[in-house]
Amino acid sequence: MTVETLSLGAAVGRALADALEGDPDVVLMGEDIGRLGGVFRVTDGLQARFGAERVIDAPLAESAIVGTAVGMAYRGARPVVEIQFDGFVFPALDQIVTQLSRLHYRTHGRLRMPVTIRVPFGGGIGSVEHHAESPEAYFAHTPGLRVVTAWSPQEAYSTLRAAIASDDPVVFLEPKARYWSKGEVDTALVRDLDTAEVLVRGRDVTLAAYGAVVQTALDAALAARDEGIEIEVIDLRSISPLDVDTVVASVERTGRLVVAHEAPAEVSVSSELIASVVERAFGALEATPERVTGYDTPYPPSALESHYLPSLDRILDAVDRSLGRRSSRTGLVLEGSAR
Amino acid sequence: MTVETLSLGAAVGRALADALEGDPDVVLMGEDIGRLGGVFRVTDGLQARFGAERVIDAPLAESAIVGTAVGMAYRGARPVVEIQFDGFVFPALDQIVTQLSRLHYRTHGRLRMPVTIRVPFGGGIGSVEHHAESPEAYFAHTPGLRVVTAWSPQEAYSTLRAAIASDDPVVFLEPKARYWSKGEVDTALVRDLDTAEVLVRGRDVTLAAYGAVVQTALDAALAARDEGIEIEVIDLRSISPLDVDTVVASVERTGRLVVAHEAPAEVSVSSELIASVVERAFGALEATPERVTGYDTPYPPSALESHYLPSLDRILDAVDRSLGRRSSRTGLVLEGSAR
Amino acid sequence: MSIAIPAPRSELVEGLDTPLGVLAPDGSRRACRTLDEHLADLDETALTDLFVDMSLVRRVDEEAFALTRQGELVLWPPLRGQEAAQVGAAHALRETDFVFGSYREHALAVLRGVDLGDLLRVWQGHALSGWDPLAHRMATPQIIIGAQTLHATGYAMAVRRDGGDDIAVACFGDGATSEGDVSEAMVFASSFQAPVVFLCQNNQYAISEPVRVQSHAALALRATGFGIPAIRVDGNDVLAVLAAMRAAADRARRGEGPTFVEAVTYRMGPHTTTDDPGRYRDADEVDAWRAKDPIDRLERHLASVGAPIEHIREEARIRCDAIAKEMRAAVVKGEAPAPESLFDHVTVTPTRRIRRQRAEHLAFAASIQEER
Amino acid sequence: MSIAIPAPRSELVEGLDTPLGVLAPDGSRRACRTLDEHLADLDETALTDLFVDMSLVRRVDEEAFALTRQGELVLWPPLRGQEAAQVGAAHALRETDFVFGSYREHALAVLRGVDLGDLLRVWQGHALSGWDPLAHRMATPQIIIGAQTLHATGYAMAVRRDGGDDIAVACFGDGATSEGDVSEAMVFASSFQAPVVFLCQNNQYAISEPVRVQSHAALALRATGFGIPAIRVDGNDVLAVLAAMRAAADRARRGEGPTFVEAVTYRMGPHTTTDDPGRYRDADEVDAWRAKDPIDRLERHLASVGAPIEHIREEARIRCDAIAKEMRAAVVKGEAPAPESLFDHVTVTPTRRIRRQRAEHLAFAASIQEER
Ligand SMILES: Cc1ncc(C[n+]2csc(CCOP(=O)(O)OP(=O)(O)O)c2C)c(N)n1
Ligand SMILES: Cc1ncc(C[n+]2csc(CCOP(=O)(O)OP(=O)(O)O)c2C)c(N)n1
Ligand SMILES: [Mg+2]
Ligand SMILES: [Mg+2]
Repeated sequence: MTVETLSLGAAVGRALADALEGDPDVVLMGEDIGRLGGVFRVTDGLQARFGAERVIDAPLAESAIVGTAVGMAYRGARPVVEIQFDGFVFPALDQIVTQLSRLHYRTHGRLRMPVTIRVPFGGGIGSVEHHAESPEAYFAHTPGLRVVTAWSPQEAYSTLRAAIASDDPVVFLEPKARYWSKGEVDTALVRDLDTAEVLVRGRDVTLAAYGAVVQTALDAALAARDEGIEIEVIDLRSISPLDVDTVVASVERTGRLVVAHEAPAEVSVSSELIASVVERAFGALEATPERVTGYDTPYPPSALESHYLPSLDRILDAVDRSLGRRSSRTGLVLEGSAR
Repeated sequence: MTVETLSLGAAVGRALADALEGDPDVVLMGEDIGRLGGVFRVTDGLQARFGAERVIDAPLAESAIVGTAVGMAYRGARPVVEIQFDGFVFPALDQIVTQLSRLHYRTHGRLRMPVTIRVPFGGGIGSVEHHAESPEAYFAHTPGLRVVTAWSPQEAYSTLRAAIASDDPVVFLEPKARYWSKGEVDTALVRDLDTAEVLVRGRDVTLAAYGAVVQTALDAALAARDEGIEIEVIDLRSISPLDVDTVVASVERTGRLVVAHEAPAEVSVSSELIASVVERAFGALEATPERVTGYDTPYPPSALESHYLPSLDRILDAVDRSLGRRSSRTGLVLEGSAR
Repeated sequence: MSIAIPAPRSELVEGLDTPLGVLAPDGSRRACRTLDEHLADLDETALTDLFVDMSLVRRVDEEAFALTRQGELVLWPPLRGQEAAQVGAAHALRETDFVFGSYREHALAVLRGVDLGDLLRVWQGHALSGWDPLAHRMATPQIIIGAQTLHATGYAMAVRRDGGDDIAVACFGDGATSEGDVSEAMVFASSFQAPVVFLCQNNQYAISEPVRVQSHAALALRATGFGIPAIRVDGNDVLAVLAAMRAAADRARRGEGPTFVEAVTYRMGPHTTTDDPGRYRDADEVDAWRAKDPIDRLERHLASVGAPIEHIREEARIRCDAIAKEMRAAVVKGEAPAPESLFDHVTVTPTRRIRRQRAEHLAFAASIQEER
Repeated sequence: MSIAIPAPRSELVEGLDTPLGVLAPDGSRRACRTLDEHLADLDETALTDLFVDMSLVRRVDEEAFALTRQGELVLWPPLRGQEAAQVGAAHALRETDFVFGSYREHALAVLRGVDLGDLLRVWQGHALSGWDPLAHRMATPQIIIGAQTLHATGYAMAVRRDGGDDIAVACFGDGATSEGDVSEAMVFASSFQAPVVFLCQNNQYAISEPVRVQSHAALALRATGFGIPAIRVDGNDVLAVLAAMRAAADRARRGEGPTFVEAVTYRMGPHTTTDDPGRYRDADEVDAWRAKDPIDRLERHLASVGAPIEHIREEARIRCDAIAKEMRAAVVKGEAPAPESLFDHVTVTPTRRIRRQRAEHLAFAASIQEER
């Protein structure tokens, strides 16, 4: 067992290094991941250590990055590819949706596609267009893909190791706003790819989030505690499949649900989670479930991102609404359920 | 006013012809739309009538079909492009998501993108892989796009005319299983792009659907009537934005909601509709909302598509569950709400 | 006043003006410096094998076509006219090489030992793919145009990493050359000097679109812009295709990187059984190509070199009849899959969500069954 | 035993071995049959204009770089080293031509009259685009690599339909040539003989990746495979770029279709202000290119032909200082957008959904404001 303090970015790098070390079939590929070490320096030093045959600087073509990874998997490789930023994943969507995600199904189980696609995602870093998006809904709607996230260095390390070890294709979304935040990492800690985790227990409201928003959710729980409100914080971790059981169990205790993420709300992970919880625990809900998400607009210029992103205040406001307390959005004091 | 009996496919062709006739800026582009008249013969005769400069056989490249349409729109054209089948839209996703859908927003309103993307969609025609899919969720999650469907020749004609006339980019999904079904078309009937329509009034359950499933929903209403159950059938028509008001008004009358579509359920239009209705009319719901959708698998071989698609029986079963009647899925007679 | 920007020169690609070939339509053999050295070992037996194989795959195609008309298959993309291109390619490969084809590569599948029932399962609508791609070292049909070229390239990149001398072959059509994926495949293949052969069967049409919609220049020229050598051969001349593919495979095995082979041929039939080629091409054109039939010309050649042509024809006929019978039997035997299989293999370990949907659906299906 | 598959020949593209040029790094003028006829009208005034414009855009770049360091801009992709490529191109175009650039085409923007505040707004994080693309006939910065090449091609297709003699120009980098979109743009441009010029500024790097990662062959060769003539010029020689772009534009206006111009240049600075080029390239390499500076060489040339260089330099300095001042003023004046603008222009007519989100957010923001 090794426990170390690492930034989230370094934890990702460490997971990649350990995977390369542990399995000769693991191959990394992406734009600028070699000498530069990636634009976030996550792969720093890996090409020097493992060679240019295993840490491959790819030409600038995302469809080819995923498509050739599929071909490598046909020959037994376990490729881990990097898409430089969330907004650049769309040229690869065809290979992800029509090939990678369904070759196992298409071949009736004869082929496996142990390909991991790493995508730094999310906003809040003051960047320009296409550098702050949250494309997870596109992947979560796609059968055959697993979609996972991490919010802490520990989760980043353990979940990425699980993703690389998985025989299914996995989209691993890295919350870039948290690349520089540090935490302890126990490299022996093993994660699976389909369970959510209750990070904070609380009896009043269930607050489910993932990625960078988990930290905001934890902050919200802390802030609410001062007002005597107990928020139960769930890190969803796996976006697809969603661990509805864990959320339902929580809602059965709290009767209230708030879901937060950065992506737009329309046809999103929060739509699905609310629909799923309603289907499974309609009777347990005592108030209207609430969403705190990016708005249904393109990601705005960075000067406005604090308005766009689910902030601490917006989350607390939703918690208040859910509890029938004063809502700054409606200006009303609501009694009981927010019907 | 002209009223004619046309198949849905012919109604699409008629809308295209009338649009070409009425506006010199309208240009059609797609694979095989010229001499062949499209693989469904929807554009039959249009190239002969309007010339190869306005009805363009495009090289086999979907990203370019959408991307050059964007460029044409910069110069004032109003392109209507065809993607041959639902499953072939993914190579164009980058141009749709990162360019077409957001150039109006990116340029702070200075550019308009009056581009219509026609996509024959849905299954039930006994075809091979990639020819029977329902990709609407990918578009509906994308801000800046309008996504509309049609279930009858009249709706196909009027909605496509509205799509082409719109200054926003529109994805127009044509239910290919219904291309050959006939109905009266009044070419003077004008549609907008954001309202649902109550096709059948009923006081017991609200059943919302779109595309080819609308016909199944109508059949279900008829079948249920024999058992004394009144289903209110709503054709959603617009997938994005969803006309939640109309559905909420209906649910406020019926207290019950069933949503049906062919696409997989996970992070789908039904997820969004249920979440939206719950947010707006939590108190009005007397039973768990139900979904009848394609399963969360890739589209299966055609021998199994009758199992995959939302059939009359599956819809009636969901209606029964919603009403607390015997459900073949659970085997139980449920009382009151299905909690 | 203008500068003379030079047009592409024909010296760039062998066969750019006239595709290289060694067998004339009348069966006469002509010399070709480039191709001949790859054909030196071909004796009468080898020629006979090529003839029989081409006859066999034509019969497979005819029979499948007939089965579609009889409603046994839901669809069939016929290969008629392209037998030389595919059989020539198949004979140039080792069993350990990996083929990534489109949906029309039936001949390659048959010659790589795919069971006929497995071949037809997809076109019966019973399965999304019929055979084990790893066992036959051939990917199952790819419907997304051009997507497989990236898989072939990635496979070849992995071969290089292994240090093996296997190669990958990407088969695609003239229409496919327009897709971004095919260009990107050439970028990666060239950049990593991957042992992949790009075999473009230019059958003159992408459904209704003649090849000039995709390109004014010869398709083989496309590759050279990516730094990939190209060769253009008469795709109805099985020996020319065999030689070009051998040459390309040799280059790849020697670590010299990718090669592009354009086989100039013609799709004699419709695009698929639902197509109506009468809408977009003339009978004259089809007739002109019929005169260049790949099988007839090898038959004439065999006769001209004194091979026992009657005997060979008879042997081919017997095997063809047998294979046709086998196909009919396979189709009759082919069973629709069980409903529960719909939920299999979405992921390696089923998710709870899929397990729940499966259980609910089976309960529902059983109850419906009961009612009836 | 192998066949000699011929390698691409250098005759295909003028300048394939050595990029064409007329100005040596020491400022001396040499003859070039291909380029000279497009430079016949250039008098001292014209040369002076080019010098001043290059000086100006360099100063714009330097000032923006400084403003980024001061925290006034969130990011800046510097163009230093590429002044000749962009200024040469700008001078070859008519006002009515339409330019589709990437994120580094600041010089083209400035020379097409874009207001400096509008230029910088994006890099302040205040807007997604700063100017009116229709007014300036220049698309705003494109960040998705290569996407704009399809827009340029589509625009040019629409020009053909109109019967106009405008042209479209697609600017992109060496890295972009690998993206499927760029290849597809060449397919469409060639197929429809669209009046578009592909201007590839090969600045040797795509972030950290040297151009050999994208291609072993010269990038200009790429185009010829699509049936598009190409010309390769010294991108640090403003006269060479001007001549090549004029030639290409003339071809397009005459209805002769697309041309590919590769301007061989060098990105002297980092990829953007957040990049650290020390990690992937040597100082020697940078020094070697510094000796080929595009502005120095035109200055030397002007001096050598007896132009009043002191005076010209002084004039340039005054205008540079003025523009720098203007930039600082613009940045200070630049205001962050109002929160409600977040909800504007998602669609032409706002949907109910957006109207509701806007109202709710504004109510929320106001209440938060109150609390504080
Ligand atoms: C991405 C994609 N776009 C469109 C289609 C529809 N389609 C199927 S086959 C075909 C023509 C392919 O032509 P070509 O590459 O020449 O191959 P051929 O059919 O002639 O063998 C088209 C357009 C598809 N299958 N995939
Ligand atoms: C589709 C896409 N993939 C990746 C990126 C990230 N990225 C931004 S610039 C760049 C390099 C571009 O190189 P080149 O085309 O040579 O242009 P240059 O920056 O040198 O002007 C990369 C990889 C992007 N913006 N878009
Ligand atoms: Mg073809
Ligand atoms: Mg570059």
